[in-house]
Amino acid sequence: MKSIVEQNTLALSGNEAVAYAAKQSDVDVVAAYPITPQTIIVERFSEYVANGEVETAFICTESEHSAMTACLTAALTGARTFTASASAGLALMHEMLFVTSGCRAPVVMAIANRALSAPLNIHGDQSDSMAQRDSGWIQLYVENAQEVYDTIIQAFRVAENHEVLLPAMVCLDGFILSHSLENVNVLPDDVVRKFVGIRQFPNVLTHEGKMAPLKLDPENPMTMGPVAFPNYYFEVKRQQEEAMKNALKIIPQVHDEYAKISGRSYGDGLLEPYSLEDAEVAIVCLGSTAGTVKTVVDELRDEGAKAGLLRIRTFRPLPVNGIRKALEDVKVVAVMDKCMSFGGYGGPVFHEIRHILYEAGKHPTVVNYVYGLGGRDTSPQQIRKIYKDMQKILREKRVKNPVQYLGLRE
Amino acid sequence: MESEWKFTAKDIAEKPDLFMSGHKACAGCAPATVLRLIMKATRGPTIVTTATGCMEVVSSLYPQTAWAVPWVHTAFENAAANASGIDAALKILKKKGRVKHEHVDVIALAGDGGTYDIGIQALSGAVERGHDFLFVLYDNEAYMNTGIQRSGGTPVGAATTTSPAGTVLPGKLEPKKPIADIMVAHEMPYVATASPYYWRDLITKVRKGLEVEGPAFLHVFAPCPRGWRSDPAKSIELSRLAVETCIFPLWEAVNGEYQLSPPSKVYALAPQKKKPVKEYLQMQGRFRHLFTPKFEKLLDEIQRITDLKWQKLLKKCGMA
Amino acid sequence: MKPKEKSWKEISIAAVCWKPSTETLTGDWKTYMPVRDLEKCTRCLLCVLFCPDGAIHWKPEKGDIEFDYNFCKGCGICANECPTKAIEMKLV
Amino acid sequence: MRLIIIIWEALFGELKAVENLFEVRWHGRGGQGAWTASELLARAAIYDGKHVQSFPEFGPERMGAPVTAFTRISTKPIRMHCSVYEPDAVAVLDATLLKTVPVTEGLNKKGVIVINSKESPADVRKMLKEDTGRVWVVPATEIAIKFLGTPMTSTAMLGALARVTGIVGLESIKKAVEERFKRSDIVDKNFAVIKETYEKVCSE
Repeated sequence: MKSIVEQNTLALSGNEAVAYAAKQSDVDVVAAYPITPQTIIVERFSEYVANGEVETAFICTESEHSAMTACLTAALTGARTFTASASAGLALMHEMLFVTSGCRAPVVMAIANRALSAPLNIHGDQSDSMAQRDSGWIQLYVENAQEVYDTIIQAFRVAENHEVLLPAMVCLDGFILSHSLENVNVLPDDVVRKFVGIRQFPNVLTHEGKMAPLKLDPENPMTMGPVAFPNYYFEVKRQQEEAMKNALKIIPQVHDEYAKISGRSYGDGLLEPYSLEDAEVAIVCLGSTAGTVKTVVDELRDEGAKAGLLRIRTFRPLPVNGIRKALEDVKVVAVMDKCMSFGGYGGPVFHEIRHILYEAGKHPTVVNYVYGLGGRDTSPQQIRKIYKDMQKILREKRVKNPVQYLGLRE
Repeated sequence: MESEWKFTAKDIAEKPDLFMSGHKACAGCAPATVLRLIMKATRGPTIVTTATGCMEVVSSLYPQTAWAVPWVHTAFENAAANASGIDAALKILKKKGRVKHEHVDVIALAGDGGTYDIGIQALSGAVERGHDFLFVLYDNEAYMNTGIQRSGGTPVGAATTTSPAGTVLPGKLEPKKPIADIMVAHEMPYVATASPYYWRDLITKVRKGLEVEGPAFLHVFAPCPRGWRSDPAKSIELSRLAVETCIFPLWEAVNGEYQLSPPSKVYALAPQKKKPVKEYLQMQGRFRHLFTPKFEKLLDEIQRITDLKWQKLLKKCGMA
Repeated sequence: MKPKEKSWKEISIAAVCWKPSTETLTGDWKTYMPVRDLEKCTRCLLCVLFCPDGAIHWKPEKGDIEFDYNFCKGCGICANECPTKAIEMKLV
Repeated sequence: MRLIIIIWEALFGELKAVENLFEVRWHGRGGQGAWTASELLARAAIYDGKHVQSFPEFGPERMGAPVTAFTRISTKPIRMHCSVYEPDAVAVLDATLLKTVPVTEGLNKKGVIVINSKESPADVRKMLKEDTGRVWVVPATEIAIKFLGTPMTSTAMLGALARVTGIVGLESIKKAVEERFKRSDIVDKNFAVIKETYEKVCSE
């Protein structure tokens, strides 16, 4: 797919790519708090502010709890808001994450995935964002610095779409992507500015009996964030779930519109199949490890093995039909989880994949590998081992141990 | 309750290091010296809790620890909350005869980020609840552990990585939050400020804080060569110059009554001895942009603010 | 040559640290080291108090101090604060 | 299982991705510029139209503590997101690391190792724990102090490595240095260092 605009190539780390995209997206308010490994995002953005390159109110709050609070209230006041966090910081926001999605505030947040304490660990795994998968936030996981740049820009359009109006998390693996310099082709400022546009507000019926734009505005007073008794709370939540369903439609639309301009696409925006058409054995995973898997899949294909990959780009809302269709003819699937679900049976992505395939007529044998916790590196040899295990299951038609730990000293 | 223990250099040097060698702090780290001196001022069984930050990370890099006393870290914003839990547990267990020590001192340690900003909520709560603990703020004036981002303790005009000196903005615009005065406003029994160069004054104040029944707050100035872009050998000298320029005056407030400490009383009695702030600022790269034509006027502004605050302090100490 | 790291079954519960920091000889971080001129030194012990790494020990039985180069990081605070300029920082 | 892998690699050469990929590992101490060198090499390779990756080994680095950084350069897009296990070249910014850090670990047999040292290549080879790859030495600290007045050896080692590996040209390095350091006086001094180590680096 050819790009229709002039783009130049920059050498940017994942963090810098996020900050660059945010700079071009005409953000009104950034309220953030430093936490490794996202700090370069807020540092770079503060330089844009100090050098007058953006028109953004930059609030260095005294905690993430207050960072999310400030972003929420700024969004409800009509501002386009952006922030970034990770691990313990995201956990500290937990209470406010539910409030933000509950208030339908389209805050966009970059998460540099990092392990949760204890013990303290500053390296990358997905335990932090997985722990927030039910918070009502859209969750997009990227494979490299180029994709995080493209996805931050798309996230504003998805979050602010009137049929969605939900906050969105764009997750990039801590250090592996956030601190790793890669080639990033960037669009011109005016093209991005035009793409994200100015925030529009749907009309809502206010207590004054009139329809008015959904925002805190003395012109049209309205009450936001009220207490809801049992007679109405359930309805509000079901309405919020409808927005998530709409996002399944809106994310591909925004993705395709962006692809026409940039020349870059990532599957249909929800899922990216790779060498999956006739694959007998396939890995399902999210984030940067998918790049290493693609490298190994190419080698296995050269050696005649029918190996493939399904990369999940949108984890919330979960593209159920897309996943069923993509894995229909695969014989054995290994789901990779960079997160432990303590006391559960395998990791969170494993739970989702297995149960949505439960009633699908034809479906593969599904096993699980928990891997990479606390930033432990995952090498091509370890990926090869997973495919070797799957081929053994295919031959022997039995699974000795469906949930395994990859790269752990047993 | 003036303690009879006179603190000679030999007494202090002879006491074992409860904050041990082998910690991973940078060369020339004044917070590390501050922690060593504080741990030399302990008077008996002591439990220490630390907020996330440099001194926590460098001293507890699993599986190693630099703490010779019982020590715990749980998160960033709750050092004072940790201390509250420990203090309450000690009291109830003692009541039930399950803790043999007659008394256990509890010390909570946090950096400026963990005290001025994210930790003030827990600190204010713990003080208001009257827990018996000493809260020590080691103040290196920015979030050094995560890479020198600005905090509420960062002084005016200082460049950090989130309040950089740009072509438009000259580093941090807002003044340093008067955290010690805020704690005095809590009407707590003991609040003091200290600096590692004046080691005897520092150790005396730690001892007074421990002997107080109830909460005590000690604000210790702790230069950081990495974050201040200063020569590692000059960290202690900077902590002296900060007092000599009255940028960081030493005082204590017993039950709200302010009193200048000897090292600062010199400049109240003989104002001509006060050194210009320029002498202190020029040694630090974080203020380098203030010595360029574009931002030079901010130097005089810093001198003006420093003199103004010094006069206000003298009034509070009844010496104006 | 690195000691075999414990597997998850052998480590203590709740990540309680099981080694003192003194096992790491931070001394090899330094490019400069303090050298003392015995005549000038008055044993005032300021260097002992100010050293961030506790790398200068007071030996009462010998009535003198001792530099511990296993832990000294070569920051130069002792040399800078010494009242009689008895300590000089030299390249390692 | 181990045996199978050894035989496999003996027959087909170690598991190196098929596209022409060149991997470098940099060793230094916190504050010496190991990551800066890794980044400059990557930025230069982009000017040569290559695909790159540059990343440090992430940890709470403190001034003086040992650190490592990595650069990948390839003719094809690099999709791997994992550490470098078998570098083609290793650069050591501080020879005191040879005592404690296994700098030649994983260095492939045809690889090269460039060490900042005044000693001869033969004497330096004695200090290496494993004797693999071809040893090059360059007095980077002296050269850095001569031109920059500080023992910052990132650009010095970049010049030596560029010469030894031929992986990137001096012209592209100059553009990368300009992009990174911006101020012309700093750029000129650093490029003088690069040209000096480019000549002075020598092997057995």
